[in-house]
Amino acid sequence: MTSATQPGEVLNDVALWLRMYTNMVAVRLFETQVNELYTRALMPGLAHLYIGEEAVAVGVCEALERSDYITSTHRGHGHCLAKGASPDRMFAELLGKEAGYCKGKGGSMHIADPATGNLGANAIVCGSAGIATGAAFSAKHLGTGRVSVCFFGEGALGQGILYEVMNLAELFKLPVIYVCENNLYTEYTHYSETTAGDILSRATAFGLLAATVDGQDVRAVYEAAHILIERARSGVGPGFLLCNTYRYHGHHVGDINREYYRSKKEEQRWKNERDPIANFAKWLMDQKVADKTKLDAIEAEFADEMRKAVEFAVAAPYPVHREVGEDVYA
Amino acid sequence: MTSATQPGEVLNDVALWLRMYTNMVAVRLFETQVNELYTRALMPGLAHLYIGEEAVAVGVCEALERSDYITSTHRGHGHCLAKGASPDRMFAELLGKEAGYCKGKGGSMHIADPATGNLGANAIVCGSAGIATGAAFSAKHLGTGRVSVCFFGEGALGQGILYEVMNLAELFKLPVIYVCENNLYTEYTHYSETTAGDILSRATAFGLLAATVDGQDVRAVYEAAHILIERARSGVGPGFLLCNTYRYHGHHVGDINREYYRSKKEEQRWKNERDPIANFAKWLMDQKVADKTKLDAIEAEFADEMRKAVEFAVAAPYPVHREVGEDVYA
Amino acid sequence: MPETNAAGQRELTFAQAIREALAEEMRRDKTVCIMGEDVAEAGTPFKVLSGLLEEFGKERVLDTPISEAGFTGLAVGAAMTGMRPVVDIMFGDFITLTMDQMVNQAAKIHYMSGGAWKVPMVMRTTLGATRRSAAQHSQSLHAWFCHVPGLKVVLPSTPYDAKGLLKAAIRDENPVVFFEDKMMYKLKGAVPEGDYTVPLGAADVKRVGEDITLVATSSMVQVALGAATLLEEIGISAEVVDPRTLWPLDEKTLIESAKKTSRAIVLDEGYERYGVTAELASVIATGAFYDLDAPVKRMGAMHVPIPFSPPLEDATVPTEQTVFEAARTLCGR
Amino acid sequence: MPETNAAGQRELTFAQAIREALAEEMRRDKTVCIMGEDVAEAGTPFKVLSGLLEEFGKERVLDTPISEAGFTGLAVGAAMTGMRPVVDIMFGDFITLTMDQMVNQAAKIHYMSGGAWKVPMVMRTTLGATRRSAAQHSQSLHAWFCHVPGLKVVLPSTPYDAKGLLKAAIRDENPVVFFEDKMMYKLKGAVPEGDYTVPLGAADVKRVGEDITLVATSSMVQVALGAATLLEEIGISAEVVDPRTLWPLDEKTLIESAKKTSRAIVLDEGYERYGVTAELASVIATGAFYDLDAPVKRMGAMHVPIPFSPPLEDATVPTEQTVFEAARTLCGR
Ligand SMILES: Cc1ncc(C[n+]2csc(CCOP(=O)(O)OP(=O)(O)O)c2C)c(N)n1
Ligand SMILES: Cc1ncc(C[n+]2csc(CCOP(=O)(O)OP(=O)(O)O)c2C)c(N)n1
Ligand SMILES: [Mg+2]
Ligand SMILES: [Mg+2]
Repeated sequence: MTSATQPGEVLNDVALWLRMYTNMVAVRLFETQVNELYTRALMPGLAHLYIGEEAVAVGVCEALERSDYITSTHRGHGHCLAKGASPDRMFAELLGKEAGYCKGKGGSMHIADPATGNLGANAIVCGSAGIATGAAFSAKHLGTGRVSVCFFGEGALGQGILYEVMNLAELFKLPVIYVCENNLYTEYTHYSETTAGDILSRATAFGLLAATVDGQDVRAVYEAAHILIERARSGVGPGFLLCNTYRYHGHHVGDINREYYRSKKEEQRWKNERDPIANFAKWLMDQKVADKTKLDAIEAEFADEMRKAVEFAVAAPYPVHREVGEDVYA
Repeated sequence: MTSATQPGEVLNDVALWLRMYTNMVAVRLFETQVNELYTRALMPGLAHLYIGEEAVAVGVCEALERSDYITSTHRGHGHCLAKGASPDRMFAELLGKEAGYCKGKGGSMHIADPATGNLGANAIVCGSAGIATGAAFSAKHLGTGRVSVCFFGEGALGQGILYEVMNLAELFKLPVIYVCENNLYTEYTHYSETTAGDILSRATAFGLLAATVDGQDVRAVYEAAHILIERARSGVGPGFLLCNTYRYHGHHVGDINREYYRSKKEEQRWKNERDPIANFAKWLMDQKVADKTKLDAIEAEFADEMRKAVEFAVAAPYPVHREVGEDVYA
Repeated sequence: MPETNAAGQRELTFAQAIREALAEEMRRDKTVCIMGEDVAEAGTPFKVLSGLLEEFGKERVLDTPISEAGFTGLAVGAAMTGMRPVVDIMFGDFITLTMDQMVNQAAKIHYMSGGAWKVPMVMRTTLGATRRSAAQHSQSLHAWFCHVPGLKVVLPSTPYDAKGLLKAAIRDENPVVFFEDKMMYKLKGAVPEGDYTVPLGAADVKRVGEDITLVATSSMVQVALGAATLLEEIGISAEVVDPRTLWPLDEKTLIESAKKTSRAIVLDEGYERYGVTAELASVIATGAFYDLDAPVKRMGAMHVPIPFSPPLEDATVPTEQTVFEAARTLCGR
Repeated sequence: MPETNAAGQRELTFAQAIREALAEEMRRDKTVCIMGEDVAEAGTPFKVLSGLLEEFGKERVLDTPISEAGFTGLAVGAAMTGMRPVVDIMFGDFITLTMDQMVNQAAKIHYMSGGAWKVPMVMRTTLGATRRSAAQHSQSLHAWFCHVPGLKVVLPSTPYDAKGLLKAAIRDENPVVFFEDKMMYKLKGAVPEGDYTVPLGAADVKRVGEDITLVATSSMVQVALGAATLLEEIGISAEVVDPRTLWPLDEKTLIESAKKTSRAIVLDEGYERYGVTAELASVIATGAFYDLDAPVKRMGAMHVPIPFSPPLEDATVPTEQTVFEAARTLCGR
């Protein structure tokens, strides 16, 4: 995504809306291909799909500059794409190919890309909270004006390091935003079974400015993120953004029979009533910003791009054997 | 200390007050001897004195049964004594003698005593938060009706595990009270430089019932502790008690020149105006519960006991060499 | 459902053996309980614990938040005060988060208290690569715990051993860390019904041989057995010795075997450097000094973070083929 | 104030050498900063950093909360994005709290990102017992980090090496863990003024000898030198080799020395089991296999939590006398 827009400028808003719509569609189509790669047994290991949560990554990243930093999670494809990465090199990474963002060494859970400020996805729950805070430390110390965003699932609220770094961020007034994606489940357990008290208070207790937002509404996400990010950029201090959302698929692509931890009805309700893309499409049409033809064209264009990107990745070669011993030390 | 009193019963209250006064005096006299042992170069290593903070340990432990559990810190002599340990075996431990509570293997920072429910002092800041929570877990699971108290300095607020276990304690409704002794300093740094936001909110955010109390007022500590402890015992859930207090001496016995981190004036003010023992003595006399002669007699008795306990410890033998390899495995 | 093998013995998978050990111990002793992430309804992502919730209920099979340090610490305190908790750390890579509770607390409490308190708990966790799970879900970090006095470290390599060792671990009065190879959960083997234990500290000769000793742990035992079969084809008779517990360590069995064969390879899936292979090789090099015909050869994981890409990942771990070749070279063929 | 020794060289204590290295690097490179508990006004409890706050200010010498995991993680992110943080972990025992950030993050980021990101940070911490600080303030846990690819591990044993190695560590593009022996802070030695570095990966022969090799790290180097003096009196000439960095490891120098003398003792203050002595002994046993006249002898800390009681604590660590005796036995005297 490119530079952030000032809210309130109508023309820009239209461009912004269409960009966010496009990006959400791109994420969903990307993930659909990932699922297919898995089903076709072309993918080594597993992957955690972001389908259903697109508005969070897209809304937040739209409020960031390209040079701003993000850290991401095991469910990280959406963050990565929304921050500007290319699908072809991402697919290549998912398949362990040399052309991937990490030469195939990282895989789905570790995609990183300095060009778009992506400090990396992390397979340790809450593992990147320190890193995101440290990037904000550098930004402040070096005076770059950058902001850092730490994406994490609500499961990460269980990890003590989150509270350690929120305390540090507030003490040092660091430009970092902690974005909690509450999709209701940590693997196979409802978050209410593992999360006592009140989530937002866990951030405000440390002095952070915190807000809750409907994570299925990309405009709401963008606006809240924009405020927290620009506040942080101006040096006031860190923020915390709780986005209520839902993952449509399993914890990972192999998690097919889910009824022991959540009902099909619940899943259906979110898909039918709260889909971030469908609802935003309807809104865009209501506002006469775009008609169905236009939106369909966007989808068709990206469906094609994703197919091509997958083909590229499937055809791409694996790293040569000697690569295994390289990049251990810089 | 022995069984908890129901507040409001006057006769019992008098006994309770005198017991608390006596115990505070005992702690202070114990610590005075520790300082002297150090000055006389009789003590191996260092020790962290509790002088100034006596009302916290004594007030809280008075509200506990003997069979209830406590965990303690590097500044742990006060907790240990208040929970009922004997000075002689404590001094022996401080000197590394076989007669000590841990056969000399633990030393000042690790005194433990199953007979009084003392799960042990801990030299890792916040290192015993998990242990205290686990003891409460056992109490609940085994139906013993016991309560567990975790003492810690405000420096432990920096450790993530505290938030992890508060969350667990609230989820499992465990009978544990986290007692934060805010003596304003973590070693050589004022707590305000290391503690963002609001301390109490850090506990309420996780759903705990939390209270602040003047840690120099033993009756206030006792009353607040009593409420939280009995609430926990009845199964409602964990509590958090913030006690505002002050340490008169250095971080440890060797910390003599302290003016780079706090002024002599500040120290003097606490000693003169807020001493928990002097103020309580005055109150007891005002209430006609005891006169000066009586209070002096208590002091004299304990001064004598402590001297004898020190003599015992100094004369006691070191463990024999073979002890070094024992107790590694049970 | 248990199957029966050719010899008429009941067969279980490695995962079933673990589950049976837990179920039997939980029936025997009400103070045994299980806690960890997704252990209850889900029965862990590997489904190792399926069914335990149903039998023992939520009070004894507890889902925890993602707080490895916190619930490990809780288990330490629970163990001190009358429970026998079995903590589940989903991937061995996450023991990083528990080191303070395990090393500064669990391991030391008995000693620091002069024997006053004890900590009878078990931590179950995993090791092993080649699942395409990349650098943070593939490590075998058991050497760290072996380095720490006060802990015991168990690495079963068969369903039989898994059941017997886990029962022994649960009954032990000390903190025990129990490492399970993820790739082995479906491995089948004979497992007797009912109660038996395998003592901690007794190595097992998994295959008798004359020409070379392959000391192997956990995942590497099957690799060693496979290599031994290949070696047999070229006339080399390999003995496979499985220490089963790395602490306590049955030095004697290792040394006797190496003395007998005069050649040894040590195999372990942890990193080769500063790890288990170093200790075992050093023990053998010293104990069999005057009998060895060649230096003890060490084979562990390559000194790189585990890569995701399949061809790279496969290159990081010893295989039947690489062990076969190393053994052949060592035997001068 | 620096003193001058008999040879006219400037002398500094070990602590002063560390401070000078930091000050010089901070002057040279604005991205170098220090963070940790009580590092600013207090200059750490050991006063190693006194004066740095005054010269470099609060922005570059940062007091942190007692959050070892948190500020280590912060340093990892800062290192990735243009800073060169030096993290202070007051006691080596507290690295338990940083293992996830160091091992799953710092060590792996360069590799996992296919070389895209790097983590040029230094963690300074301590090791060593005999300060009567008991089990949680006396450990020497450096073996854990040596076991982890992606990290470098440095153990200086003289003021000269401390300054040169620390400067090299700060300039290194990788995460480096730098272990300082607490008991050595007051040790004096010649330290040149101004800039020099000691390369990571080069062992140093601290004393030339013919009859036996004493490989020693950190605190054990002085012990080995003391033992060598005692040995000389009975006509045994000991060579003392200090690897200086345990990773990268200068195997060649160790092996050459052992080949020359045909006998070796390996000394390290970490636990003997599954630790540094195992690796170094194994490297020598293999590399000098055909030259050794006796098994390599390992001497590390006893396999017990460090006891508080002085006579017990003293028994847990090798001393000049115990090393002298072991060497004498090994040389058959
Ligand atoms: C420290 C750690 N513990 C456990 C895991 C295993 N694990 C992977 S994802 C996950 C659940 C994460 O839930 P959440 O943070 O809500 O993210 P979501 O998957 O819902 O996006 C768990 C427990 C892990 N990767 N890291
Ligand atoms: C994990 C850990 N980090 C650092 C230390 C060193 N240390 C010992 S006491 C202390 C300060 C503790 O302050 P506080 O918790 O307020 O307790 P107080 O000494 O004031 O009673 C520190 C940093 C430690 N023991 N453990
Ligand atoms: Mg979730
Ligand atoms: Mg304090």
